Amino acid sequence: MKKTVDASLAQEFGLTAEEYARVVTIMGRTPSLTELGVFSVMWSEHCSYKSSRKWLRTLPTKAPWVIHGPGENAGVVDIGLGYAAIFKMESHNHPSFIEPYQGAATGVGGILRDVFTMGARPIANLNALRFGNPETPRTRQIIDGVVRGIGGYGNCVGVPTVGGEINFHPAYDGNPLVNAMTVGLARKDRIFLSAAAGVGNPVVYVGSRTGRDGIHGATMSSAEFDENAMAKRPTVQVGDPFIEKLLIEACLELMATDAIVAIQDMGAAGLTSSAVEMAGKGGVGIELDLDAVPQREPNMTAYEMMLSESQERMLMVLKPDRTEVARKIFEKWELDFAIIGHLTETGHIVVKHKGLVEADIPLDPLADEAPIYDRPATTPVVPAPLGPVHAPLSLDAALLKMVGSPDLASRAWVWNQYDSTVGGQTVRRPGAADAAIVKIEETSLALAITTDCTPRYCHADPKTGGAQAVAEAWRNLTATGARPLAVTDNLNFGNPEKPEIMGQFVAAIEGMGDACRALDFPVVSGNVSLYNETRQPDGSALAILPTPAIGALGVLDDVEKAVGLGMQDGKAVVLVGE
Amino acid sequence: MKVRVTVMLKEGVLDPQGKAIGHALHTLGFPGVNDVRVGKIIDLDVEGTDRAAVQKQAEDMARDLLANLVIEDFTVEVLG
Amino acid sequence: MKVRVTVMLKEGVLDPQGKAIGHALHTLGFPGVNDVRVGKIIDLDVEGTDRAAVQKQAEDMARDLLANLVIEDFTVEVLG
Amino acid sequence: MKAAIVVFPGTNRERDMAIALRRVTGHEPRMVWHRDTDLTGIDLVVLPGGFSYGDYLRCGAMAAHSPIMTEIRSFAQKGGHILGVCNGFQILTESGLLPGALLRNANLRFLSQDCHLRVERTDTPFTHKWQKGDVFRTPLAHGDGNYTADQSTLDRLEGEGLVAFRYAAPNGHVQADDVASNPNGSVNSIAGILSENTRICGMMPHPEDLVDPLIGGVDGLPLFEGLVEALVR
Ligand SMILES: Nc1ncnc2c1ncn2[C@@H]1O[C@H](COP(=O)(O)OP(=O)(O)O)[C@@H](O)[C@H]1O
Repeated sequence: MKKTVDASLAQEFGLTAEEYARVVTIMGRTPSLTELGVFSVMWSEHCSYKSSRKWLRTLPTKAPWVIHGPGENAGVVDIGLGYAAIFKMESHNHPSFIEPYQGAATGVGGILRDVFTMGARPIANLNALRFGNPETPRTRQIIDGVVRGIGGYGNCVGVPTVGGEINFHPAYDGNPLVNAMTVGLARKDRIFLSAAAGVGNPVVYVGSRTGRDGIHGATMSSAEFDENAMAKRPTVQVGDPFIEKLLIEACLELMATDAIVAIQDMGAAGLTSSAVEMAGKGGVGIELDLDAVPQREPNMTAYEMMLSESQERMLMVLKPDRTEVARKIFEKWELDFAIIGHLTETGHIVVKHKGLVEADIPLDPLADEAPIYDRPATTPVVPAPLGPVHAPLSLDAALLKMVGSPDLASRAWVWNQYDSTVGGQTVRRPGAADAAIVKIEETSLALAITTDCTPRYCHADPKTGGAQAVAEAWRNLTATGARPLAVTDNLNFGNPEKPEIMGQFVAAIEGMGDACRALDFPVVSGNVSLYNETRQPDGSALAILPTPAIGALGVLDDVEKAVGLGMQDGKAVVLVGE
Repeated sequence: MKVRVTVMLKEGVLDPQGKAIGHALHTLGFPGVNDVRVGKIIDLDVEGTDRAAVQKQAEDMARDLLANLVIEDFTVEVLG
Repeated sequence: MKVRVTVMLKEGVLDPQGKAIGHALHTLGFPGVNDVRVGKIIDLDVEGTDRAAVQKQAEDMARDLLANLVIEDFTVEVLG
Repeated sequence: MKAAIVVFPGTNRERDMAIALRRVTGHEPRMVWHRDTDLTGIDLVVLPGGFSYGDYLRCGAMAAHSPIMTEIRSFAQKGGHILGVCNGFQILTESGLLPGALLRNANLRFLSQDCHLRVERTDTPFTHKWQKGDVFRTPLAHGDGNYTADQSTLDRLEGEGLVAFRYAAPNGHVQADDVASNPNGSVNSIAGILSENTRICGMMPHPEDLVDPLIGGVDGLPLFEGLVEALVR
């Protein structure tokens, strides 16, 4: 069962020959299987942003009210009265196609962790969804599962789901988009970051046990692994919102003490990315003893533990004399708690298991020499205008047709499955205003929150479409009476190795950047999801429409002034603008 | 004929429900309970007299609807 | 020992889930399905070697927690 | 009135409940963790909404066996007042403190929407601020709120007037087979019931989420104002 590590295995793990050669140079030897796993994960598109980084840097990220921009687990903005809003959006597209319920549910779980890991109590969830043609049974199944999954998770953790959007287009038939957004609230002087510090400090694992969930999609196809075990080993992670709820409460309770030095959730590529990022950002080394990792299944290997994507887990660095305080809190909430390592001065990540060193990688080159690509991009071809549109036969019929079309029909059947009132602070529920409005308890402040993007605009003209998505979000916030503050984004595109897709990506970012600069509306967090394509019967690949989803947030200083949608008797109707 | 379709989570798939039940049983004073797994039963009344045909039909139903083969396995038992 | 506890809604208690599944099976092209009832399986791994004692213990668990006797019936089967 | 809010692992509407109680009492209710066993000096025990133990197995089943429930049973035996909302109602039925059971919603989906409740009985601490037949609006948010009970229990509930609230149309019309007014399919449109001594009340909808004009209205307030008046010391 031992695999020989070489360029061809590296390729199965998703590394190019050139990237693998760089790994060998960094290591000065052939890497071990576990080391190769760590490299392939850290250098994956998902973790390294190797195709997009160059362009993301062009977005405006600063404003006087921005406390933390991109680079942390989520963006942080000052909303006044000593409070900060912490928010981010993240995709779970592929998992939601494979298993709609669990894929969407774990997407919500993941974005919640990104937010509460920074010290915020999550106060609102939103979701931006794109589905294929709703007439097909498969799409109906996906919609049903995704909506149930989002509700199933968010309702259970007790965070109100207050808004979102849904579009339909056949380009999403085999590749739906599930983008989930969470907004949290913290005192602005109580924000927790992920940079580890303090050589000798303990590294602590809390939450659910580690199983063989979702290990490294690429290696799954590697036939030389025990085939039987592979067949039984699903790539799908199952979420446990009950544990997540306990994790939120336990972490917030611990965060009220002074025990935590650094904290990070175990997202995609769990232990690997959290350990590498925490140590890397802090400029320290880290040593992990995998024997101490709480395990759900017997006989897990170092490789499996480092790459497992089991949900509802966090990694923390604690002050050494505070571990017992922390342990008590996690025991109270009946969660696993284990000291699994410590910080070192070596600048390496060292992974030990059963007395053997399974990995020993220098952290600086792992980060600094990560690939970054300037992929060729062609200027998007703007399609010809639609041509003359026939005047409708009758206004009545046209109106009925529009009201009944999937893109305009009421979304009540969706939001009625989401608990939008838990927390007792929801001032405007879904459907009641252009943006959702959530009050900050015991203050006059409220947040307005929206998600927006019109993919067919982006398809017709990515640059204008990107700008339009930002502008629409800004309008939706202002329409409630809020002062727009900042943006999070979720850039969903096809295969970036195709110049025309890369062209869409570059143009959309340009448009977004222009609009954000013009509106003084910085981007403080975001996520990129590439390779959203479906293989067609003729062997070609169909890309989704370019979908730069925008999540945005604004503040109302006086919640009593919030404005909703409902027309009131006797009031004048005024049209503003062109 | 009466048919029982039993649907269980695949081995290795996290069973949050089983975990919580195991935990509750311990606090209720049943310490000797280890692994708990939860599954579903779907009892069907299927028209027909040919055992094999009914079995086959129920398997089709399980594959099409009753089980989610991404995370679940099923067994079909014709009870007669 | 492995024990399987099966929990079904009492006869007479409406089973909307069973009804919905029956309906879905009809639209999926299985017209010959009549009554559908849905239940739960709880598989336990109970310490002990005495079949009767394990059976008794599992029955206690079912009565205490696993089934709600207001709406559900249960059966216990020691699989060994 | 001194109120205690019981918090189980997975409870998630304890803060909403605290807001409502604070509003009518002017002070913080006591939060009681499910492992605690001390209810001394408490006039009202509240079991709030949420997903105790993830709602796994059956909603409220595992919470009904928590250490605190022994204490709550004896509190009830001594004539104490208990309010159970949503998951709290499910826990009360699972623990046998109230009769019946809550099944999956008839449409098998989680429901989050406003509903209207008709007040059926007004000589209780929970309902005396209303007139019989009053209708008020309140949000509901649950997957398992479909009340059921066997015929003899139903006969007893109806015969002894132990139904506190029924789902109704805004005009007060009650029709059990109408999904618009009885969204979860509850038998006899039952939304809330009382114990025989009328000191325990369980209900599915969330009056605690409608106690502030800014957050949609104050339709839920009479329940809490009534409790404070009745349990004043
Ligand atoms: N997936 C969803 N989840 C929750 N709420 C949603 C979702 N999709 C749409 N909504 C809500 O439905 C309402 C109408 O949506 P939409 O038509 O996109 O509004 P707008 O065009 O004003 O942005 C909004 O309040 C929105 O928040």
